[in-house]
Amino acid sequence: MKKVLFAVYQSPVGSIWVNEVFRCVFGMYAEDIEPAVLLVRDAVIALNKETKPEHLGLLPLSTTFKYIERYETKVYAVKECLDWRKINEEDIDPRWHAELISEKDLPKLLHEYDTVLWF
Amino acid sequence: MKKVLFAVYQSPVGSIWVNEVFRCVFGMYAEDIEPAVLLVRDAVIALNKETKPEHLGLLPLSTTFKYIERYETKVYAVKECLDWRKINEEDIDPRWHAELISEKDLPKLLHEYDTVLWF
Amino acid sequence: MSLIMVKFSPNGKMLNSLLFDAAMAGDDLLLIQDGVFYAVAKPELLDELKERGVNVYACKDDLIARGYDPSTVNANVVDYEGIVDLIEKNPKIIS
Amino acid sequence: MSLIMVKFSPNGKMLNSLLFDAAMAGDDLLLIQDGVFYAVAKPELLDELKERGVNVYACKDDLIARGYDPSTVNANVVDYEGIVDLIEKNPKIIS
Amino acid sequence: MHIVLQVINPPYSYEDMDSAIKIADAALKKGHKVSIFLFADSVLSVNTKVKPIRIDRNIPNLLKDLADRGAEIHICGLCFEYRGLDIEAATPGAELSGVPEMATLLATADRYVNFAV
Amino acid sequence: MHIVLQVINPPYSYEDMDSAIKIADAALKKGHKVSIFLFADSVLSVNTKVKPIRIDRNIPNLLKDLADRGAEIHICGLCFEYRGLDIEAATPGAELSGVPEMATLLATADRYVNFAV
Repeated sequence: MKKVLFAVYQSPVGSIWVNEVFRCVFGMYAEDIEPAVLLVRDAVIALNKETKPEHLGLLPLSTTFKYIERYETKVYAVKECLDWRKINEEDIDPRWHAELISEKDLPKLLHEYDTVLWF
Repeated sequence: MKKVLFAVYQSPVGSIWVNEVFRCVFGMYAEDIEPAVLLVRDAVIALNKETKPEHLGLLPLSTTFKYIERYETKVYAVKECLDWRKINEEDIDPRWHAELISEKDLPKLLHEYDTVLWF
Repeated sequence: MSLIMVKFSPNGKMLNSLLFDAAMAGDDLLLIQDGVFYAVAKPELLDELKERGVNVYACKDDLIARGYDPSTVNANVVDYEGIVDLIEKNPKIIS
Repeated sequence: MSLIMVKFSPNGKMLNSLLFDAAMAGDDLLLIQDGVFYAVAKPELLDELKERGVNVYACKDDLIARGYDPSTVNANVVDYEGIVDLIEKNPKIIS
Repeated sequence: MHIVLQVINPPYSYEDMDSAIKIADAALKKGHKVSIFLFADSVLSVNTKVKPIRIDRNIPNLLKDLADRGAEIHICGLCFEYRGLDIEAATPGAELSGVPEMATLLATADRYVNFAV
Repeated sequence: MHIVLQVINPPYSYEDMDSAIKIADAALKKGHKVSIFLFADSVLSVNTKVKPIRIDRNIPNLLKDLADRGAEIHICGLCFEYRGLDIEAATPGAELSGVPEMATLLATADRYVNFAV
């Protein structure tokens, strides 16, 4: 089984990459792949309950929730990046089922995957 | 007469913006406009005689020279950015007719123009 | 004076530092798109700009869409009509 | 071990610092496109990577096109065939 | 006042076209003349053949609405050819322009706002 | 060995498509199987209607050359529709694919190289 990490570092509002990455990830389950998503830098604001790209007429993020629950998709986010953007644990929408990791654990995490794709 | 500065901060090899900016600038002379070009950060490597996007099959930079001479187009480049990229004055192709300025003079330069367009 | 538009995140492209360094007393500096992260996470930079006499504005709808309460940020908040006011006010634009 | 590909300039997008921090002993790190500026202007960063046991490579043709002599840079220089060798050698890729 | 908004980045991938449309809308409501200059990859914004998913915005339609309200939509012609797009499929009201029209807008408009790339 | 190269950025504006073509060429010369996956704005690369200026490269033709030498060219179908492009005008040999094909390539190919955006 191939392990594939879709890693996003760009903002989920103002760039399409968080949406596109989840669209890709949900298609991975048709194959012998264990996918995961990593949110780092500006991408972590996706987790905030109050983040709403649809306020600008952009594609919403909330359409991902039912698939994350259906597939039990692993979503990692970096704690320090949340702190820097003033996002507390209670601000995080539980439907992401996100696991917070420390930035110092990133090198090990990235090396656990066969393929890491950055967006 | 409107003063318009086309300012490029991205690499002339690997992005098309230096080429596009010169294409725009040479079209400005049809109107009552005084255009100029500013090269800063990675864009300054355009000045190096040895820089050749055509080595990768990309559009060359040398096609600009005859128009720079015809129109006497003002080209500024930031000295510190050249130094950081190991480009000495003798490396600079004289056909750019570039005027080297210090980074500390940038705020004043940018404020001299009615419109500054960043690429 | 000039209107300076900052649209990249502090974690985005490196154009921003050139724009912040360029801002002079009397300039209006507009944080838009991912530029609004400065209004949330870089208060000391914005304070320094204000001390220099630069007026700092942030796009309200870009803040809201990114999950931030516009009433809590370290900048004057403007909607799109307010952005047009800034464009009207400033004959010179750096963007 | 992993092949890590760095394609942005030190003045480009902020992905690079994540990639440099991620590199571990035995990894191959390839500087390509504007990433080759590191081989010219950031020798101390590349020395630190090498001390950590990371093998640093730079794309020969990207250096030449940007005006740099490949024989003078602080990295192993590879042509496109050499890049394919690195891809073959590393079962894991971070890019 | 005549306000020009220039976009360079591709639509849908980034926010520039959306920001420009919102500022154009506000400027038209305030009674200004508005021109939009589409440069480089932003020329994709006028392609009416786009098929966004149902819940997404249709950017060529949003531009048509601005054009109907009097906004000029200029397409950089060489940029359009470089992307192999078809002028027959462009948003009604959008016109093939180029550097000469950019120069005229820079010379004659009151304000020229660029979305940096 | 089967090597996949994935591109996201638009051609002509940035270097990714050129780098991918050069690596694909070198991999084919070494006897590898090569697939190129075009995602997001990179799908513009297969539009044969592009009209680059005379001294510039023709990227759809360079892709056709790779396809003629056995490379698979996959186009993300939804990305193609979002840009309103016409499959009839795509480089011969390029095929409409999507996330299912991306998954198959990730599962079965030996290497998957991405050009980060």
